[in-house]
Amino acid sequence: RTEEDASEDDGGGGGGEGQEQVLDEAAAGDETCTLDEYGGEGFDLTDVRVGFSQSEAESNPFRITETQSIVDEAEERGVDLITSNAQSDFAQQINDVQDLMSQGAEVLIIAPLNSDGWKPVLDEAAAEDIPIITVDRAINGTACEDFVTFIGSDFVEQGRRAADQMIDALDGEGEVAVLLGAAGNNVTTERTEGFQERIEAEAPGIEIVFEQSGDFTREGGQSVTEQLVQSEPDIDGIYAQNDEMGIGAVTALNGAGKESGEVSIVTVDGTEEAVQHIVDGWIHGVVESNPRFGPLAFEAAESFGAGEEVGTELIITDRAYDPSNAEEELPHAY
Amino acid sequence: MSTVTERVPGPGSESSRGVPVRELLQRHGALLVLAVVLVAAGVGLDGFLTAGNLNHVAVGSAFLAILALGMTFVIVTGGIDLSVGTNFALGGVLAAWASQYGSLAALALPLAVCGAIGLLNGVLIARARLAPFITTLATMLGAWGLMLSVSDEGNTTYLVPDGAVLTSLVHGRLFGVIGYPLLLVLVLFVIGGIALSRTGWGQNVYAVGGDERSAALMGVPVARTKTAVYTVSGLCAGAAGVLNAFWLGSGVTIFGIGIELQAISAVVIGGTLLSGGYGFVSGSFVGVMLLAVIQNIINTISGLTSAFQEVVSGVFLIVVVLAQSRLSRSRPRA
Amino acid sequence: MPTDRGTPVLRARGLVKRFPGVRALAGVDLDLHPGRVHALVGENGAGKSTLIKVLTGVHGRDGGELELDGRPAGFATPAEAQRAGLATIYQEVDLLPLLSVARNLFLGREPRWFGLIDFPRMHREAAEALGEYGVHVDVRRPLGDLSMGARQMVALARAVSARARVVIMDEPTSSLEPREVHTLFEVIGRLRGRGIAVVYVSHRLDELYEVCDDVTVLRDGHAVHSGPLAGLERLRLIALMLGRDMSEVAREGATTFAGAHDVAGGAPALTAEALTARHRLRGVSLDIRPGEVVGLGGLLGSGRTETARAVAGDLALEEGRVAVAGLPVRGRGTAAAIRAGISLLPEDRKHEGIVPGLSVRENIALAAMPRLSRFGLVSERRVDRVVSTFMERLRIKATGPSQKVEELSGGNQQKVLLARWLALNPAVLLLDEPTRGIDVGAKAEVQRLVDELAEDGLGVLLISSDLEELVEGADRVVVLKDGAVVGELSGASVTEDALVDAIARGEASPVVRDRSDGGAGAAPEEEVER
Amino acid sequence: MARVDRDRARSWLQDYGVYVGVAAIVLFNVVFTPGFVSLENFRVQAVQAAPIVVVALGMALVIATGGIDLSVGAVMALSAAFVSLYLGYGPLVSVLVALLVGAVAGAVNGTIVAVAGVQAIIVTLAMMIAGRGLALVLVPQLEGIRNPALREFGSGSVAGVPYVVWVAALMVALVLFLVRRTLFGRRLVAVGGNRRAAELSGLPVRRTLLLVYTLCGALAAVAGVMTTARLQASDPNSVGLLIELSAITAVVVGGTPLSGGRVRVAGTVAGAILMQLLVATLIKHNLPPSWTQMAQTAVIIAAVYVARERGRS
Ligand SMILES: Nc1ncnc2c1ncn2[C@@H]1O[C@H](COP(=O)(O)OP(=O)(O)OP(=O)(O)O)[C@@H](O)[C@H]1O
Ligand SMILES: Nc1ncnc2c1ncn2[C@@H]1O[C@H](COP(=O)(O)OP(=O)(O)OP(=O)(O)O)[C@@H](O)[C@H]1O
Ligand SMILES: [Mg+2]
Ligand SMILES: [Mg+2]
Repeated sequence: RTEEDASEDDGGGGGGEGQEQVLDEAAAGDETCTLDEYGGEGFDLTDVRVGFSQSEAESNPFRITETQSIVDEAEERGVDLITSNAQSDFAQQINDVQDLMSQGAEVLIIAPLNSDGWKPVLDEAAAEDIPIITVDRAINGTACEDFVTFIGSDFVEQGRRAADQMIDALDGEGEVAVLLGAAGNNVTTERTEGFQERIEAEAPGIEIVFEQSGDFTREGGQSVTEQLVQSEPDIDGIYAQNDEMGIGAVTALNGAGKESGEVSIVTVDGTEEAVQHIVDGWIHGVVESNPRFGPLAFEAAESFGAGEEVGTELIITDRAYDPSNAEEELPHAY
Repeated sequence: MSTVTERVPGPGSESSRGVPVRELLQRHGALLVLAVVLVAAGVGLDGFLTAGNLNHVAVGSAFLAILALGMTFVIVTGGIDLSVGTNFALGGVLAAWASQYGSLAALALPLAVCGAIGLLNGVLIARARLAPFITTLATMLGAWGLMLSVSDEGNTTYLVPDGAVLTSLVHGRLFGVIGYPLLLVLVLFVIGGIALSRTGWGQNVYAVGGDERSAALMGVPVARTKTAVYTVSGLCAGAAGVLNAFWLGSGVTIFGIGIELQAISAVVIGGTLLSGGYGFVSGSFVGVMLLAVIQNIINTISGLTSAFQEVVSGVFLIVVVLAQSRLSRSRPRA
Repeated sequence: MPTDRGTPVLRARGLVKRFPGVRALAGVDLDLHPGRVHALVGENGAGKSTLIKVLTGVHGRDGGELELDGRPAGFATPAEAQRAGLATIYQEVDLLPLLSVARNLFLGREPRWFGLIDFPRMHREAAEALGEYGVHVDVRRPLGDLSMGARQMVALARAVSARARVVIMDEPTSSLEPREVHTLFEVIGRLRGRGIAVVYVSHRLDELYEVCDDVTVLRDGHAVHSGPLAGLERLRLIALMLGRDMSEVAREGATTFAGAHDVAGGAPALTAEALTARHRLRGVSLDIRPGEVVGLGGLLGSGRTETARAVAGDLALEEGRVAVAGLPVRGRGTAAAIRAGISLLPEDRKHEGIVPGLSVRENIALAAMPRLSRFGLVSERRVDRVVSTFMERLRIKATGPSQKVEELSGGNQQKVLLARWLALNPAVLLLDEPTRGIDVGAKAEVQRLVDELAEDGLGVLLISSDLEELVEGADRVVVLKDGAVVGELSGASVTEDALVDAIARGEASPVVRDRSDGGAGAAPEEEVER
Repeated sequence: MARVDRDRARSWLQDYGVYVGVAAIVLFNVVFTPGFVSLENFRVQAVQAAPIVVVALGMALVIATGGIDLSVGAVMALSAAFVSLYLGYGPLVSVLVALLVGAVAGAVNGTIVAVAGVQAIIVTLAMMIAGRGLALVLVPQLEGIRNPALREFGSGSVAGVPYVVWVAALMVALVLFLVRRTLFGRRLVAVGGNRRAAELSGLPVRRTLLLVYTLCGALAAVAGVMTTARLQASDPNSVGLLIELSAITAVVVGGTPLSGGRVRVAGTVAGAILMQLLVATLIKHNLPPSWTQMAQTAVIIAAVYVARERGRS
């Protein structure tokens, strides 16, 4: 499969040319899982029903692209797919997955809203030997016992890479604000952890002076940044934990009369709009978090069903956009 | 001696025979709706009316049911408790944290803390005479803040150690069919039902909701009764939190947002008047089941986008409430 | 002044109670003796209810002593007072309309069975207890289904059936019919016989002389007189209450109604024909001519209130026509009736009348507001004019138009409501218990007003449980029973005796028999006459 | 005497407590928050408070009738969706359509509340769920608004005051006018104060309720347009999320009792400003979210305690 036939994401996003996920061989663990170890019988993907549980409403580019990628891939492979969406309600997601099982799903692909709290689902799936593949966020549990594999990005690593970009932008000196995601969310925690760790280790000259939640929304990012520029007018950099908040920050800075590039913004996700802002000079860098899990997920399921070995941790390589490549990579953003 | 004969109006001279049909309909309007929905879904959807599916619908709504139980008492006094959702989340986190010291601690701590928050609600409402809606809205934020501060701003998820006594209980099934949480809910509802309808305390609860001033003049300890119902509601939230922590195996920090509104809906659907003085515990149970079944049905009808599902559940809610209130049209008004 | 009659059961000395801006009690003494009925009288706002509330722990007191059986006492809550043997029917108690009659009756002392309430027994005992008061109802029904009068009997039964040593009744008769009042007096007689001290508050002076032994007169929070009632002249009592000279009071009669009115001929101001509503009204017809006051008589629940509500468009009718000055009322609902010129003063002042949070001004202007505004904009000037006119004309006592109506005394609240309706300049005025719970002074003013209105050519429908008021005030009395007209008295035949007779003997008219369905037709037989 | 003074002080606080609160928090910021006293900062606070003020106005009217409206946030989302759907017809048309849609959503609430007699909290809860769902069906994800006029409305100002603040002020004036001068204003408090009495006095109770909810919906739509213009994007997923809680808080903190029968417009505005400044203060001092939540709890309870109804024995 080449880039050309990768899924077209016409479901929304920026209409950019989809860029398929690529595994990061180095980051992936060595452990593998097979049907024999996990339990259950082999299957041919086209004969079984696959259930996909999405965690959040498909109303941001990441989720839209993610769901679309799964749906497209299922269609391409002729797989019977049933889906559900928990609308950011964790209790709902637990129910959803159980519903999927009672509707006869024999393979589960889960985009978990939260890493912990999956015990009831894991127990039930284990009892019926239903293989679980989690995408984008991990489920905490024992690989090859509770689930088959996790495919996704390493959020801590994303935080580190964002820090690298920030260090680069500020030349290791300055005051930085962090726009946190929603409180209590693993992604928030891990993207913060990686960022702080790398800044402390590599750039003692950079000080994190401000950390407030923008709830992963553009409005949140904008409102918090508006307050920020009043109380910390000399802020040098803003690390936004997703693109939406970053774009909100841009609007706020713009409204406060700042020039593009005056404050260095680094964000995570890689949506088209954010990458465009790099081109325009408002955002310094974007660490990608690629949502196109369809091909890898189904590939893993297929191999697993056929009795082959599947790595229990499939970490994808996330690209990074910065002023040097933004213009040319823009079509690959989602 | 002279005579006053009140001809009590009602269909025909029904007043002379036991409880009139009207009363039955009033009390069981929601049950009728539930029956209709169940039959329709059973006919229309395969795999719906199976023991497995129904059990998981019931077990999955156990937390909601416990919250709705506490909420019923509160609403019968004419109050409302918006804090149960975050209180419940707090209870879950505390239970998970305390579980490292054993199941007893995991049970006691959340009950104590959540009960105390309920007590605080009660004192503010009953003694300081603040409006329940705004008071519990404030403590809703407070409980959320407390939860964030005990979980390091939501960054730490406490795990329940393997092999905790309560875990096996929570996940067990009676005769391999009926989950213990469901049994617990049934037991709590029976106790709650008896407390509300058969004890002097329950009469006080009704009296306070009927007319606070009159109740006070009739010798009902109004403040004590009100304090008690909010405390009970807090305890219910704590208990649901414990159940939740052991059910999910961890203290999930993103749980319970908006669940208070579901609990209120369930209670109202169950025929309890928001204005107070009238209502039944059994109705609330039916209300919870109705909400759960509807969600299950919406999930089962796949092909709906997540946004459409919301539209459908909103419309469903209003239809159910309308149907319910139509069935119990002639119920007394305050 | 108190005479020595041994130790009182309850003795109060120098009770003081302040409310923001008012001193409701300014050092009141009260002695209650076993087996004696003590009347508590005074104008609206004199402090009667406050005194009772301070005695029974509803309000804390700001000064004074309380002794029970000679020992210092004090109750922090009504429940404590109840446990100590003080049973009270409070003035504004509605009991709990959503709860069943039986639960209301037994709240707080339900019969138990292994700790749980024994409902069958409770229902049985409730039915028996109420039966003693001549109230025969399904005790499982919500209390709210009963008429005001029946509710008051339930409240009475509730208070008396507690093991009480002192029974306090704050205006127990304001919703009762003469016959029920009679029942009540029998009960009071029994209480007295059992050595129970009774406190009795009423604005109906006749009643006081019939049952009371002692009297305390309150005026502006002071006990201005206390002593045996016998030998205290009625006029003097009124003078004490009002704080005026006897001679001044003497000039005014018992009621202030002038005799008959000049009834204009021609088209009736109001014609109501065959008003029928399931289980409530069975073909009621009546007409009122301009300048005429028509009384509506009948027992509790006979359908008087329902008739008035039906005429005022507040009761959905299956059948029936209402016309004002010959023109049928077009449309349904209260707004249509008001447009046609019908005004209804509802009987339940608190729940159906005043809007408590609003000012006197807003309350008066409420119904007339559309007439006082243009293009949806309220003309403050016109509102002010109307409000000040009526506040003056009805002599409404308030600190000003902007005072909250809930802060006024009952009588003044009633006048505010009257003003609301008069501001509409109606052709027909329906008054449902216009003088309930208001004092002699205010009552006289309201009665005088009714006369004035009739003289101005209004048609007035007067509903009153006070027979005297009905007899003196009305030119003609229509008697209802079970939602149907059973008789009519007019001219010289309007006397109390004739009225009592008509009410008691009233039989369902043939018209009604034809119209009634099985259920309603069977109803009269359910009645238990004793 | 001391007692009378205390009563007077209490009743003064009851009426003006919210203004005292605003003054206190402003004073705190002037002293302790760097960069607080600047035109630019006041502009930011005003712009952020504007949508809450507008929503709270509608909420105050609904609460005065004894109801509540949980759907305001969803209605904001709906109006945001329609702005972007109809932007092709020009900014004016799209804004008008958005306002109309808000009014219609409110009217649906009002009809069910007034005619079917279902409790407002449940009706508007259903609308809250369905309304946002519908908004997302129509506009599945955030859409940038590339319209100079709307952009100018969102971020520009005239006479040094941002447009959105002008609009909010206009809405305040409008609602003040409605409440103080019109028949409708009298009716709505009467309906909230004693519905039965209002009915018997021939007031068009249902029509009044219908109108109140419609107005509340329309005002929420105004706030939705404001937010959309400020954000330069239509974001049905997050616009107005949880604003119902802020609005209710603002109304109650401003002295309008939840039991209905009274409405305080100026107090509501002050309440909204108080809550806005509180959150801004906590953010500016970089306090963690748990603090924000708990501080709000304390302030709300304190404010409600001061403003509570007296004289209920
Ligand atoms: N809860 C209260 N708060 C403030 N003032 C009150 C309160 N209750 C009574 N008052 C005032 O106290 C005074 C005495 O009122 P009270 O109710 O005792 O009169 P009353 O003699 O019972 O009159 P009525 O015959 O109308 O029942 C009045 O001026 C009244 O306005
Ligand atoms: N809300 C109601 N629902 C059902 N029945 C009612 C209702 N209100 C009154 N009734 C019944 O209608 C009948 C007529 O009552 P109505 O109140 O007109 O009597 P009334 O003659 O005015 O008596 P009162 O003096 O007690 O007010 C009674 O049998 C009463 O029980
Ligand atoms: Mg009184
Ligand atoms: Mg009556």
